[in-house]
Amino acid sequence: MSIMEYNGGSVVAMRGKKCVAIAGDLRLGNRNMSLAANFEKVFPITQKLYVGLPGLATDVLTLRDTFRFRTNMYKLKEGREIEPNTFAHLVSSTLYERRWSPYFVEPVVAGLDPNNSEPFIAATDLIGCLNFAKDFVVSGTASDKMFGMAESLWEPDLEAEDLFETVSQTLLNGVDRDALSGWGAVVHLITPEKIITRSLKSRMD
Amino acid sequence: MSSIGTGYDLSASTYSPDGRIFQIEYANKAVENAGTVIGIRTKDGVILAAQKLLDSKLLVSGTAKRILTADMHIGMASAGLRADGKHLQTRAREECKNYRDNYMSPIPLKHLSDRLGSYLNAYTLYSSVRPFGISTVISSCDKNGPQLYAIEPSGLYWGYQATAIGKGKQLAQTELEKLNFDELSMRQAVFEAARIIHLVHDPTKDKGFELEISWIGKDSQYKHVHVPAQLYDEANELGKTQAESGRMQE
Amino acid sequence: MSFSPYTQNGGTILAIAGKDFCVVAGDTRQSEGFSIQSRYETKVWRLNEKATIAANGFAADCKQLVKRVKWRLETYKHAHNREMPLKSIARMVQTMLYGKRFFPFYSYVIIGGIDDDGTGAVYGFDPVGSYERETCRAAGAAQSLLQPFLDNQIYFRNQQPADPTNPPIPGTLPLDNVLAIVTDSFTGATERHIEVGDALEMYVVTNSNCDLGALQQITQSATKTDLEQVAREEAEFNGPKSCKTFKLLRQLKKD
Amino acid sequence: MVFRNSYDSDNTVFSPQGRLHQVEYALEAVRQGSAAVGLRSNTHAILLTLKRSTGELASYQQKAFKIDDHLGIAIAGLTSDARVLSNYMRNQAMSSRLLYGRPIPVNRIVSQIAEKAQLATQQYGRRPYGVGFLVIGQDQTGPHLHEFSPDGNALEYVAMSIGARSQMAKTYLEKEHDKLAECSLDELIHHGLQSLKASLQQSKTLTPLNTSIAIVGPPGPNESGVKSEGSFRILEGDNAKPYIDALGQEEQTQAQTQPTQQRDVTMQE
Amino acid sequence: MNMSNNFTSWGRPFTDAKMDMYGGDVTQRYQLGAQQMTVPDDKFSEGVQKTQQPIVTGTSVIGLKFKDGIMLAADNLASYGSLARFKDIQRLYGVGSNTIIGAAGDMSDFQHVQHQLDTLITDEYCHDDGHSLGPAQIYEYMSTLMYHRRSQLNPLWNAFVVGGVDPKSGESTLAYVDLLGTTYSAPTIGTGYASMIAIPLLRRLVEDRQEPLNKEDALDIIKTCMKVLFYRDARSLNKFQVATITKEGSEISQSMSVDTEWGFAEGIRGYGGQTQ
Amino acid sequence: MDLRSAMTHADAQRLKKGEVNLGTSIMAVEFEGGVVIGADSRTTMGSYIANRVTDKLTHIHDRIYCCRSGSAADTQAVADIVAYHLSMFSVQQGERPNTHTAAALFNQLCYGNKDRLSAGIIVAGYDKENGGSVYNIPLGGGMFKQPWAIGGSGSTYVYGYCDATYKDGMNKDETVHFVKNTLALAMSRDGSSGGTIRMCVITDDGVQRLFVPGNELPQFWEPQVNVNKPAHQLAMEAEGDIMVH
Repeated sequence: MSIMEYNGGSVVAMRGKKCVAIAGDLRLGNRNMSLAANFEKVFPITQKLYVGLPGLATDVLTLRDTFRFRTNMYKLKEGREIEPNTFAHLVSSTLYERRWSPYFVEPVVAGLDPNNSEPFIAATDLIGCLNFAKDFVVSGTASDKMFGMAESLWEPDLEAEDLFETVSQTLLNGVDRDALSGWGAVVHLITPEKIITRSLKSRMD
Repeated sequence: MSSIGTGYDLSASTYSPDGRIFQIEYANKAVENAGTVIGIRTKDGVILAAQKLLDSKLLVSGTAKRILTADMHIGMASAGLRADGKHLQTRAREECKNYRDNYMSPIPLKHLSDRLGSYLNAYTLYSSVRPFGISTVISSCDKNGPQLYAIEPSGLYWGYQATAIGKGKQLAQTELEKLNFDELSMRQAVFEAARIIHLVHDPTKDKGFELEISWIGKDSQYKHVHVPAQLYDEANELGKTQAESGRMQE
Repeated sequence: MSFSPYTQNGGTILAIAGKDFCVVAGDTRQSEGFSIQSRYETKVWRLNEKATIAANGFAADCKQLVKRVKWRLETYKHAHNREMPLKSIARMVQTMLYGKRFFPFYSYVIIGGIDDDGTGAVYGFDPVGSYERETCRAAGAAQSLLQPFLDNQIYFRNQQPADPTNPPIPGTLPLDNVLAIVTDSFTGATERHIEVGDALEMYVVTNSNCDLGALQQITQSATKTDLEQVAREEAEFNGPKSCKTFKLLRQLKKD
Repeated sequence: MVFRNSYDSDNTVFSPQGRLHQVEYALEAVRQGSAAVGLRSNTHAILLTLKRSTGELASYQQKAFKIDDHLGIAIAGLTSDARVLSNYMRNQAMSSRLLYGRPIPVNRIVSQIAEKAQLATQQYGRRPYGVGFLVIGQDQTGPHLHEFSPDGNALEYVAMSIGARSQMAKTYLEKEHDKLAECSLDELIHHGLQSLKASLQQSKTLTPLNTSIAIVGPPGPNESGVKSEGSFRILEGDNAKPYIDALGQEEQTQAQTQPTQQRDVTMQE
Repeated sequence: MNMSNNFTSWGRPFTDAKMDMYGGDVTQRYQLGAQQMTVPDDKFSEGVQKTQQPIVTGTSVIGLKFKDGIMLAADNLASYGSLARFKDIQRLYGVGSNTIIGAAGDMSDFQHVQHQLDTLITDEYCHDDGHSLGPAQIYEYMSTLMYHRRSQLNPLWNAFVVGGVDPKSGESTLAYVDLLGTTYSAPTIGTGYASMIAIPLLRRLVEDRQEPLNKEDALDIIKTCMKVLFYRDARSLNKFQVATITKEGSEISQSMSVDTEWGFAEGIRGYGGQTQ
Repeated sequence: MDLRSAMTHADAQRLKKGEVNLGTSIMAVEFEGGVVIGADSRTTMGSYIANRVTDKLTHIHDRIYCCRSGSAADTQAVADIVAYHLSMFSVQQGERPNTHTAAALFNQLCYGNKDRLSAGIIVAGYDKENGGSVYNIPLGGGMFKQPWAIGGSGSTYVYGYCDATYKDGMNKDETVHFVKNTLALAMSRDGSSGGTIRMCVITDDGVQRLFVPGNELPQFWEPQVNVNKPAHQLAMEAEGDIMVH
């Protein structure tokens, strides 16, 4: 079993029309044994920017704190909030610093551009190779299952509520076929006006 | 035959008091009732010809061949029980295949004759089987030149310059003895064979028949095949007229 | 250098049952490693008027398995003077697979067709013969991409029924919906899996009540889809009550 | 029997004339079976069989069997022997498709059973098969009709009949045989029925119940649902009726209520 | 060299196909593989030699479909490891008059297969009944043979390309069968190196072509491919034969070679900054 | 499917996974007044020809070259280090280094790192003191002075030819001819060698480059292919049997 599958967990992000959504499951496990059903892996960076960090739980927490530290430093130096695109590059370079002893996390970034509310999503591998997608990105132990879901369900210019439904279905049906993800989920829907965060019930097996 | 009913003729494994095995002789009877087969060995090939008696006019012409092939370079024609002939072909095919498998080369005809002779002989030794009711002429042409053998129901086999078996054996042999084998080409031999088969056929006594001719040698690229249709037609026609005029003279 | 008697030849298959039909589909790409060996090598075969089989995994094993199944069906027909029923075929395939438990066919099998009472049926197998009747099943290289989607669309997983007193029943979707789901499944898998693509074969096994309008409709869709009735003469010979099998062929991306 | 002597007790004994009496008796068993007729044109090969029923309440005995898509047989003689041989043929036919992907050539499958039959004429402890076949099929070289008989022979015919009173049928066929090649399917069937009718005892007639017609070759005008390449099929009952009606038989109704009383198969008594 | 014995497995994708529906690796779950097999353990079993690896080997075979039939090519080299051991080996072989097979892999196994096919054709000849085995039948036979041997864990260590045209129907067959019994047919086929080096060329020049491909152009394409294979395959030889099969029959050419281009190399110096 | 045999050359066995191999034919021969070096141009990874026009004749100093076999990376690294030392040497000493000096440096590097390197190098050059000279530093890092040296996987096929052909006192043209023929023979038998022949004639006057394109290599006896007749059939015909087909 790969170290990437040690704790389990999955994240998906999608672009909609003037909105993005990012969702992650809540499972924390030790290989096949589930330990907790409240382990969030998606964290706010700014008012309009979230990062999802599926992977090895200890690295998830380390990276969450690292990113909080670095975005705070950015804010202090620059006097403004970090933009999604900039943050994606921060993620990338942070991971690449550990090129030869990496963090076992494959982050997903989702947010709205503070200037024009353009939706932005990106994902990287565990050493920071960036992938900017126009449609959706998935990561974690159910990534292949969610790819199949998203590829069939997603369509361009979804309105916020439709996007919510799409991302939820992608995540839920994906993690239901993954023994290492699931046990509830959280969806963040980021619109220019507000952020809607909803908890989803799911199968607990 | 005086021995009929004496009880010494009911099994291949029984001698009569005068040292004969009647079952083999009876098997020869089956041969003597069958259509004639002749073989001619020329300097660069061997010809087989057969008189295929037609039991029914409903038969499809050109089928139920009497001249069979046991390997690319081996031809065989049997006179006697047709099904026994087919059986022997299957055995011959196996012998040829085994030889090729073992030695990666085509079987010499002498070797095949020996193997088939032994096989036929084995069927004359036990009461649980009967002898083959066939004599078989086999032909080949390889590095040892053209070869012609005939195998009898007893398993005895001999090499020949030319030979005949079946109904018209006597007459055919007389005709064959007249040929000059040093001069004869394969093509000429085809015509001679056709003539002789027609000659031994008595249209007043016998049923209708179909002539079959095969050859192997230089003219057939050393493969055993039935002769080409055009040559066959020529030989068949000429043979028929020659035989008719021959009978007229008698 | 020890000899391994197996390889994987990619591709993916799925089957979905309906009330009066069953769709069995597979892509036609055959690959080994990164090489596409052929762009048109079938993975789906009609067995008889009521049964169609799809096999995927190590192509040589799959083809051998199908050959043997056909042999057994032919023998059955000679002995009993009728076609082997679907459920019996499924059980037979299980014993054939388990019969090679210690040198298995590396083959994921799905059988789809019409069962004894005329409803669509799908049987899914693992390589050593564990099997189950289902409403739908995906297998092969892109199984993990497709199965969640089928859970969602066919079993209505994670969906709230609009009318909770009258929830939708899996296996009752109309043919046009099912064909659309199959097509979407494969175009999706083609996008995200390198071993899936080239063309899609959909075998539609229908009982005599099935409305075939959807088949005609799909041939008029934007993407060219060819429709052909498999073993048409046999169906005619068996009369109007017999089951018909249709084959739809649609191109997928070739990259 | 003419030769009731010690040369006919088993098949490992030649008679002084070089004959095998046991084998000839086996041929006699074929003649005890009900008649079957086969004919071949340039496009088709067909079989027509006369089925027997053991009584009013009994069904008619099947006489024609499918071997493979391109191949079928009609039998006369011991049904159980026919079963053994036809199972063998079906296996051989399937093997050919499995190993070479080709329908087995008709002459070869007939040769194969003929070879089996020959072995049974040469060894002590086995009796010759007591059944004869007419085999029809089509392959690379067109449609074919073969007769298989227990003496180990397998010959190809343009038309042939086997079974009880088959000589009458044969006489008809010999008279008509040169016309068959160019016949349409319907004409061929007509000739076949005429020939089969000729083999009937007086007071017997052909009916859709006691007659079956087996065909290989392209579908005829009265047929539907036949593969264009013309796989083997058997027409019985309603499917055979138009052809039999075309014969214009008057006593049809009478025959239907009075099935023949003979048993299908009788061993030498 | 310490590399995987299967060159197609270099850098293989990690496929989900390998995983069964429960997420396990089926090849391990069911212990698929040679070591699992029970070998009959009699007094002679240690004397029984099964092909464990190819020894004298031929490299790629290529084949394409053109307007009138099939064209195949294979070079004349049989290697012994990296030694160019035999340079006069014909790897194309006629089976009957309408089929030609091309063989890559172990040459002793190839000779065995030739013998099997010879027997088959001789059997067919002896029937003397107007029936013959066309390419599709030969292909089926070889598939069965190869799969059978792999199932005995005693494979014939070859990859074959079967090409032919049925003389009656005019239908052409171009197909592949290898030591695992894997089979497929396609308009262009290449074994081993050719599947990586020649196939992209062939697909572009043959499959993407709009107008029908005539014999002359087909030969040019074959030569181009053989040239590139000679450039890039260290077990190849610039001496090869071409087989052409049409409805009229089949033919295997004399050995030929292609012009190669080396002039541009004259000015190349060293591996980096070197200029002299 | 891998169709390679188990037989691999000693050089290749030392390679790491995926490493580029100079399975090679290289050669150097002294003559009166200089030295001729030569090499084929094939670079392989397994049996894939990664480069068909490689230049394996590596400049070390004005009148010193080396021919490299083994790992491309290792030999390039070693050659670069030696070239660096010699350029420092010549600047400091104010004269060209002797060939022996270069060989000694190679020797130290190869011997001192024998467990880590796969490098078989022939050093050849001209110096006023010794004229043309050839040093062979095979796998393991020993140093051997030889009148002629061959190396790389292809060399195993041509030792006999060299023993039979080499004579003392050959002139330049004879030596070039000898090198060219030897390499062509090695290339024709060794799958890991091939492409073109590159040679350098190093004399007091300078370094002269010679080039033989891959389509103009010396030709030797080649067996004729018997069309349509596989080996086992030929075996039958040898007996004089008549073959059918």
